[in-house]
Amino acid sequence: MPILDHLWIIPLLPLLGSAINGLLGGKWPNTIVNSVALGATGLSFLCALEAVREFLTLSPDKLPFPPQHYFDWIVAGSFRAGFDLQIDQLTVVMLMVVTGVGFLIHIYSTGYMAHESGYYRFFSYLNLFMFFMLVLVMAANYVLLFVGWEGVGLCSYLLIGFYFLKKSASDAGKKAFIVNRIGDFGFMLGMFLLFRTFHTLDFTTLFAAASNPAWGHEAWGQFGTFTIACLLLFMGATGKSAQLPLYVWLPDAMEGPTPVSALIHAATMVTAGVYVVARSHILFVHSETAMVVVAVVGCATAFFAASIGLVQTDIKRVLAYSTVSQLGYMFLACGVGAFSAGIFHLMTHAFFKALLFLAAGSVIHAMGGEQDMRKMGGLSTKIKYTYRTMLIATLAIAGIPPLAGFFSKDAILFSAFQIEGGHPLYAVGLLTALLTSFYMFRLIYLTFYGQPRYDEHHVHVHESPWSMLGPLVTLAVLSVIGGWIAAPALWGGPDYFASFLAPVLTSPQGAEAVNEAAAHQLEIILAIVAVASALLGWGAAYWLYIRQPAKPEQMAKSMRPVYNTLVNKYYVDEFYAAVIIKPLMWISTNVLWKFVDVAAIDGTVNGIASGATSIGDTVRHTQSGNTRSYAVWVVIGALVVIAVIFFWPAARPVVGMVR
Amino acid sequence: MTPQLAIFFVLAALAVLGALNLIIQRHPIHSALSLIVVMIALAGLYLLMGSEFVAAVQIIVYGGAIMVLFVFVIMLLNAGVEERTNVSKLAGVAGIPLAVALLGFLAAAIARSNESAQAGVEAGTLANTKEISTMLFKDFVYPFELTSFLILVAILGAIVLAQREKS
Amino acid sequence: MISFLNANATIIIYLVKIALLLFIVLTVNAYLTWFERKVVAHMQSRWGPHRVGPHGLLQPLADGAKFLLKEDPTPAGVDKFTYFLAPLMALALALTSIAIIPFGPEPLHILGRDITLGIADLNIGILALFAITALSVYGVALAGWSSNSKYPLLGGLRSSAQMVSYELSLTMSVVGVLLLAGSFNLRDIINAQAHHPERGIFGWNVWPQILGFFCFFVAAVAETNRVPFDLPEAESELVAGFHTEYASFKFAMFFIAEYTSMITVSCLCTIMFFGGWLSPFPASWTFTHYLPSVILLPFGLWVIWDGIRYETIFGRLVLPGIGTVLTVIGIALAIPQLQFVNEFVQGPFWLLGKIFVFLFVYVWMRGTLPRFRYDQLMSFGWKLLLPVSIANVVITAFAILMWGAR
Amino acid sequence: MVPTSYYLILSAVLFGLGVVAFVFKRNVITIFMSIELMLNAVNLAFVAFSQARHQSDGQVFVLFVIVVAAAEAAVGLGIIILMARNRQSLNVERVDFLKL
Repeated sequence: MPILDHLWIIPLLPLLGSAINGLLGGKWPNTIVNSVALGATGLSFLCALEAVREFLTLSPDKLPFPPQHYFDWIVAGSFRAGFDLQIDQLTVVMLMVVTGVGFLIHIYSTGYMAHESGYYRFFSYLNLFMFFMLVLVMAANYVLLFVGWEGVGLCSYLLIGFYFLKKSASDAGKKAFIVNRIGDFGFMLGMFLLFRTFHTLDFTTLFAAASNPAWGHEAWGQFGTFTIACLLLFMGATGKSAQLPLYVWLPDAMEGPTPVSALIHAATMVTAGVYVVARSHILFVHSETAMVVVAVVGCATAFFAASIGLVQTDIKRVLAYSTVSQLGYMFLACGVGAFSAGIFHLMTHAFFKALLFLAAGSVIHAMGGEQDMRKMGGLSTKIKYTYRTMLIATLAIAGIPPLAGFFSKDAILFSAFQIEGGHPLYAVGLLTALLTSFYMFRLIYLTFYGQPRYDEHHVHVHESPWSMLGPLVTLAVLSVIGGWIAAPALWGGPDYFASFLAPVLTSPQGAEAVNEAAAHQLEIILAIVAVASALLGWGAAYWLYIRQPAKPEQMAKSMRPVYNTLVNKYYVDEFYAAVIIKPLMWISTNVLWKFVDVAAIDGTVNGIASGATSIGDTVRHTQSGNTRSYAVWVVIGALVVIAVIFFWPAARPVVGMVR
Repeated sequence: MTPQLAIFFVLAALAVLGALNLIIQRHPIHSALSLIVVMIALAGLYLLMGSEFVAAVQIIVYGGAIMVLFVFVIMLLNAGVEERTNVSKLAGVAGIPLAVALLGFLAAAIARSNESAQAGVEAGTLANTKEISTMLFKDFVYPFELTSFLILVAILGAIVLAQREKS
Repeated sequence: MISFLNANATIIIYLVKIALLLFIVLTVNAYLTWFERKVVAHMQSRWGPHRVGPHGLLQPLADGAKFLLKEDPTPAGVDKFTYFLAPLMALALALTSIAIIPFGPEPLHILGRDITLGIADLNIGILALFAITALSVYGVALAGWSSNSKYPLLGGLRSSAQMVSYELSLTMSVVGVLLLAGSFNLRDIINAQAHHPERGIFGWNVWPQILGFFCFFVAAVAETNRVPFDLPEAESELVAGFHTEYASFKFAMFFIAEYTSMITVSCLCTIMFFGGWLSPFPASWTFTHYLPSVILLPFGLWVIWDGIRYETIFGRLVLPGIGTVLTVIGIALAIPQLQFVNEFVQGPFWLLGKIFVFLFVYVWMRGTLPRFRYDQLMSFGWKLLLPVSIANVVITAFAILMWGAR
Repeated sequence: MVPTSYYLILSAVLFGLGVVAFVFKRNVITIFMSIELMLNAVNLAFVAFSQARHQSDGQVFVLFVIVVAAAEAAVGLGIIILMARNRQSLNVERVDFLKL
């Protein structure tokens, strides 16, 4: 049975796992629960592999593989949203990332969550997340994609608030949910607009219609349909992928268990925005404005988050901000038209960022729940595997060749440099790369080097079980070799990844302009520059945190305002609190609650009730309780009816005596 | 004065007298008996009109079942002569005029009614049992089923009502 | 005079018929009591009445005289009107019901006029009968209530409850027959059973309607308040049930009413299930037409022989006389010149014969069966009889739908 | 040959008498009977019309009315028995729980 004809199996398996665990798992021992969860995810991973194999071995005449229609979900007038799944090159990449990384993280979780309560709940949520994520990446129309989109949002909410007894956790969950709503609002508006324009939301038909040259190219500052639609979609993307100005939920999302941070808030869900932008690139390329906005926002976010990451002390928060900044990179790539580069970075980032989080989790596990880097140090000898894997991940993210991060980031910077007016973007990107390597190595040094700053008597540092180390190693390997597929591009060869995605993604416009040789030389140069900047960051970190450990304090003192700003994350949360939340609270308390609800609604209801009571009080005196009087009343009624019939022929139909 | 007319007047007089007696009598049994008389008279009238089936049903169901039930209940409760309480002023005052007015209206309506009412009813023109049954089981089959359901419900209700709660 | 007769011939004929029928029925009633006492007595190995007249044949007359002559006290505190009304109602209704029974197939030719056997030939005959039976409840109920005494009241309550309950099964059990005949008219019902003359006894309704027959007979016995359903007049519990407070002629009325209704029920059973006046033999067996004389002749001879050996002088005078009459009739029927008489007699002969059988069954049950307990009676009527009779209706309707009426 | 109007007038009279009884009797059972009386009057009108117009449906409706009357009698008498049991009286004027 070719799995391609039964794509639904891939998302269905996790759903089943989730249902089984969620409904029955409560009483079961952990082994059964995680065997169910792992079985579901693993099977869907295998199915995905098989599907991909079949897809890649598909004869060219079959391509593009048509969307599989399973059933009509919504049919209203001309609107039709079916449960359609599709698979193409882009989906293949996402599929591999989601199922593969997801599977690894499931394995990791069995070890990490072993001693937590609500074990079955955790895995049920996790499987549910897998289901929705798969729906998201495999959906063949925006509506279904939106289902997955909302579903992953829900799961992220559930999992951030997993320790719902902790107020901070539940608050973080709510924050994530609400902030995402804002983005989703834009996303839905975008969908509506698209439907109004194209009368369909199926990708194939919609993009076919959109790529029709009749739609002109909307220049900068020209707000046509495409621009507005794309900006609205991008609004959703900023919400989901934590871009400016909606990034605020992601750092708080670190309240959730570490595997969740790794899977949802680093590897898969937060990249959904990038995926959507890439998926609908045909719309984006129509609109200069949208592209620029995407690029600028991405770039700004990248730098912004990186700068905040410099001074964070919570290990997971550092990683969170680094995630935000890396996502910024991806959007930058998309913005400059290098969608394939963006997706490429998405993939590599999934590897090494997942690895980073898992390693951080392992560290936290080792430290017995401690997350503050200032209370760590000197762990390199105690937890070797964690240390090595994390080091690899750090090198990867810092962009040290030949690790994965180097290639993807280099591709992005290169394409950013190439488009006209792209140099500022390139510069900021480069600076961000420097910062990235700096704060990552800062993390490494604070965590693994120097003197232990924790109480050795209480904290017994211990290496994590293999169920956790296995995924670490696997991901480490992936983060090393993950980028090599694009390696040939560096020395002049074809870019396999880009050419693989070519059927789906158009290559960046800028690239064709410059001739190959020049482009190649330029790329080499840029690569060297990037590596140099990364090394510079590394060196700075080394100098600050190994040579003069006292130095950072002094610097913090000397540049107090900057430092405070960074530590307080540019006061963004406070800003939002002041500008949005407070007025909202005021309105809802004083207007909606005190006036509308209490005064108006309750008033009306109670008024009606009391009115009824008073009327009843007055009328009940006619109820003498004497049957004979009632009889008389009945007779009177009959008389009235007869009289009406008798004297007023017009009323006969009304009283039913039709002659 | 055809014989039918004579029979009609006899039966009509019987019916009216029975109805009057129903009102005059103070013991429920006598009222019941007079009502039975009315019903039998009506049955006779139906026969006179030639609808014998209805006449038979009238006697079997009304005379044989319903009124027996009444008599049975009266015997069961050993109902005595009704007492002349006058709690309801309204009934005392408005009763007679209302009834008269009602009668007047009905009479007027009939007097004013069109020629179809003036035309005579010759006995046995139609309504042989077959016709009624075909109509009942073809055109009115759903109402018929409904009535059967109604009867069922009524039986249950009667049982529930009348049974002494076991405590 | 003659002209007057010719003018209102129909009315006169009706009056004569009514008078005749009344006379016959009352006499039969009287002798039914004699018959019953005799049979029961012999069942209990007694002699039964044999003092008044030969074989106690004059006993009924003596009883009748007694009824008429006895003092008739009216208990204190009775509801006069109802108290008098009740027995009248009972008797009147019982006698009325007979009027609908047809007694023979073809009319009698006298003075060039056709005189049908049977008074009223309604085309809702059976329904009319049921209507009358339905009303006959009042006799009992009112008697029980009006005599202002507890035993009668209980008897009246019981009987009204019982009659209403069993009337349902009574009516339902007949529906099958009506479906087969497609008519309410008793004559039509009989003729429907004569549909296949060659089948004779096997054409009767009792075969397809065996269930219906049993339901009907049981329900009918209950309707007539006879053993084993005679709770309203259960001597052992309620002195004499609803007619405890009734004496002499009023009591006689109830008595006659009861026996008359017995006759009516027997007639109905015969007509609806046992082919009425149809001969049990195939129509082709014409020699069976001599059966009446074949029965009457030896019987008459036996009576003569028994008479001349009788103890009392009176008996020796009377019995042979009766015997000779019977014998002569038997011979007369056998004479070819009086063939038409014989032919005419066939129908009534079979009808009366069957009726006689049923009456015997009545008496037989009286002699053998014990009385039901009240709750047994009710549960039997509601839980067994009614469902069975309804089932019978359903089955019959289904069969007719499948294979047609005949 | 009886004019239909006679029947109708008769039924009207009976109905009126029923109403009078309905209003003036105090015994629940009798009141109930007066209702039956009214129903009978209506039946008479039905049959008269159906015969006058040569349509059977009037008589079918009479059957329906009779059925409904039977059901009504069953339930109503049940209620009456209950009432007699609880109030030891059949006089409607003594049964006035609804009185304020």
